[in-house]
Amino acid sequence: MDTEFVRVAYMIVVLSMYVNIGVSLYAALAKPNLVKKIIALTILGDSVNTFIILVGYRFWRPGVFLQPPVLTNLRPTSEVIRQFLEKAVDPIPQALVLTAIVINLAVTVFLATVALHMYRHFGTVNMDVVGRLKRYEVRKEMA
Amino acid sequence: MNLATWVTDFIVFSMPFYFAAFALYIARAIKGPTVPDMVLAVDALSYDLAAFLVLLGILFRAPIMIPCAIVLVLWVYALDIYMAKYFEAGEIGE
Amino acid sequence: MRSGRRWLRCVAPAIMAFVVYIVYTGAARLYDITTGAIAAVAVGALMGTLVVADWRKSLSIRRLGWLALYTLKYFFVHEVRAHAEMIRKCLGPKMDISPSIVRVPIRSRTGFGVTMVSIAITNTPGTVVVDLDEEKGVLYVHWLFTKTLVDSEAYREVAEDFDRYAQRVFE
Amino acid sequence: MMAVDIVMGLLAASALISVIATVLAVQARDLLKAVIFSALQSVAYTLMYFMLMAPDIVLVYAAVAVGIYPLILILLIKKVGRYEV
Amino acid sequence: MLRDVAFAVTLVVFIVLLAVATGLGGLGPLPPPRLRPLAVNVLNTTYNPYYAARNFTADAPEAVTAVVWDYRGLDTVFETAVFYGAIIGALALYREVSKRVEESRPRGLSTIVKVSTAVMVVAIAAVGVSTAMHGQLTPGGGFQAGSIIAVAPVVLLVVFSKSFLEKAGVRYAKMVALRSAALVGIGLAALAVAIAAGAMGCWGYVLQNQPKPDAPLGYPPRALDVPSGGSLMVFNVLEMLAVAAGFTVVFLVLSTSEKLAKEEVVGEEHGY
Amino acid sequence: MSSLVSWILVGVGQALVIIGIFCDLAASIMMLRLPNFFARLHALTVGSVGGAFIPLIGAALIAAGCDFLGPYRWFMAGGAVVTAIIEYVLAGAGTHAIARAVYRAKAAPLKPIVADKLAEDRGGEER
Repeated sequence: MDTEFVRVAYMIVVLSMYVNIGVSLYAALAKPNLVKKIIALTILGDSVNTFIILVGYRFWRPGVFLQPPVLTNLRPTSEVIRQFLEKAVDPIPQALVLTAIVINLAVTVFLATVALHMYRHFGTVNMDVVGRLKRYEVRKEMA
Repeated sequence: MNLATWVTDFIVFSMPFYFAAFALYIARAIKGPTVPDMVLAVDALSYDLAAFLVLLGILFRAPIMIPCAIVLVLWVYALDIYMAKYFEAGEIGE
Repeated sequence: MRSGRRWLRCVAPAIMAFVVYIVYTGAARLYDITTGAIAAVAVGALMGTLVVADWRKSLSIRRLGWLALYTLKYFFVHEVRAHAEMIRKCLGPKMDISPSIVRVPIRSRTGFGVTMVSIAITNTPGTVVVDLDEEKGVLYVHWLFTKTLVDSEAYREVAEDFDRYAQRVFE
Repeated sequence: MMAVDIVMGLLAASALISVIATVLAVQARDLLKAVIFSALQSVAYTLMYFMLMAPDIVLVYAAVAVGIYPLILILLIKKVGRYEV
Repeated sequence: MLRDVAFAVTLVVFIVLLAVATGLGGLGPLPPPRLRPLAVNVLNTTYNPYYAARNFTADAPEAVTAVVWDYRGLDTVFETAVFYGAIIGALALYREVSKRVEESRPRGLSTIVKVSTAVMVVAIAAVGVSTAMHGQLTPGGGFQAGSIIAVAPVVLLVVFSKSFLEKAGVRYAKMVALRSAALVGIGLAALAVAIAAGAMGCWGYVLQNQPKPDAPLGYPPRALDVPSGGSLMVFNVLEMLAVAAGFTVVFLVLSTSEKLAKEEVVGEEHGY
Repeated sequence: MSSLVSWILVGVGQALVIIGIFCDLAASIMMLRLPNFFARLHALTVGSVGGAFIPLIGAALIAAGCDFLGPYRWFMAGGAVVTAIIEYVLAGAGTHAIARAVYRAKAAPLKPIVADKLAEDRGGEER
């Protein structure tokens, strides 16, 4: 069992999750287009969710195949349940993420409708232009 | 010879070929001069990934993970349809 | 009368939903069969009118037999031949492809028949249905290895077998 | 035992693919391309969830991220215009 | 230009800081060598016929569904309510548009796509219902089944058209009613045991699944010949309806044609 | 006896999976090699029928033959078969849908082409 390889691969996965989080945060903050912001936000949410599941993963032991946390024996003896505990991964992060994904979707739907309304009012979804338009409006009202 | 080790070895040896195919598909998905090309590459990638997921389920001794493949196939079809509708119609709900 | 016909139209989709349910579940315990029956009735009632236009055709055993025969022949003959041709020609040192869009007039007219022929043509490597004209019954097929540009010969090359079986199954 | 190396290698590979897809999606001027790159990233994440033994998450995530986000985004793009200026 | 450089530097610093924190063990050893105690408890009791664990069991072999709807069921009920709220919030922006029915002639995609989609929708629905009904035995459950079943109306919406769906009876008001009914059903299923216990004069909990030592009532542990997970089955079916109806109504509203929406929005602005 | 049946099932399944891998590699190479979008459609066909449908059936046979997977192997086999059938129909329909849409929207170049009867019938301009 090559533990060094496992550590390196695991570190690569964690690092790429960080890179994804960072890059999508950058896009959500810096890109002016609302649609691009929404895309970046979905990627951000997914990366965080992946990271949570990754924390719930467990180390492989030699000769044991990890299993999803589902008991496949419908008449379990105590021996079966003990083996299940040896093999199964942590179900709690998965349950948390399950609802988090649906919440993310709801938020995205809401943002999409808001962006659409913004487009209908301003004729654009570029936030730089929208800011300029609003400044112009405010200046006109002040004068 | 044991059936379990035979099947495991077979799947393990088939993996590099799948990886090579996936890498080429991803190359086309990234390179694709037009958007439809990229859609085609993602499609082909996902259909093959569905087959690969079933083999991985056998490798992991986890037969209950099969619904993943079916869901992937269904939704990638949906991606196809959206793109077709985008190119063909004036509105998505038309 | 009308309601009776509507009810019969839902039978075939319900049977299909039940079969898919049981095959997908992979077990035939009492629980699976009961819930499967309930689900099949619900799905059939909701989708029946969408799928089936004529209940008599949908419940005919003879047509199903033709469909099974057709499936076997299709996979063992047409698919193998088309794959071999495609791989031989496109992976060779020089790709001798000669793409064109040809007219393929077909005899099937029902929606299911046209669909079956088109999907069979599309899923055979080398030919993809690009468009169709329903009134004239013409498929426009993108053909990678054009052998002919004449309509009737293209029909013989590309679609004849599928069309004959589709007529037997759906018309 | 080869399985652990395979799993970890696949995880790392799909994570790297998702990084590439994310970066491309963020920098693409054509929003439609950005949507497809985000779909590619979703497929990579789907493979990761499969490797992390989370079939329930795969079921939800594939539906949401490959099927519903692209529809929302394509609806938006169809209405607001394809190119990010 | 300066802004981009500043963002790039911040990005790199952010990633390096997180990586250093992780490398120094901020998350503990990764991957964790053994399960956490809470997970051990959950996995040990999720389907356990032995007496010592019976007080905590959910009687469902599927640990994730058991966690979602039993061990932290209250959280999930509120989460469903949040999803409902987000959809209502999105619909509120369209309150006028959503009442009108599209008059335009439906075009859709080609006949081939229509017929094959119509056939496959039956299979999709069967698969989705199977996922919900076996949510306590195999991977699946309310959210998963709902999102699989939502393929059907979404694909129909795209392949046929919005007006086709509306003619077929998938209307805005109906879907919102179904969604609300499913949410109410989830609430009632959560309260059912407590209400029944109150009526019978014994102790009972909200969101109680299996009988507890001090609360003798509960949902039946078996359905026919398989473990039912008690309330999990009810929750799964209701959540499937809720999620599918929610997705459908969102897409019905989002795909309103621009012409119709413009009329309403501009009309609002000018006060007529 | 049953072990012989298992071996036969696994053997047939493995043969199908090997065909699938071969088609898969061929499809991915073709996807890179062929010159334009309409030619690549055919590569997608090879990938979706030869590269996904056939190995899915093969995987179903392997799963049915593997006793060590326990009683849930029938769940896996049935699921793989359903996936294969759905994949077959949906891949064909999706390929056709996107081909038609791209042809109509002129979103990808059609050349090189020998003859275009569709443009002739539509009376459209030469592309």
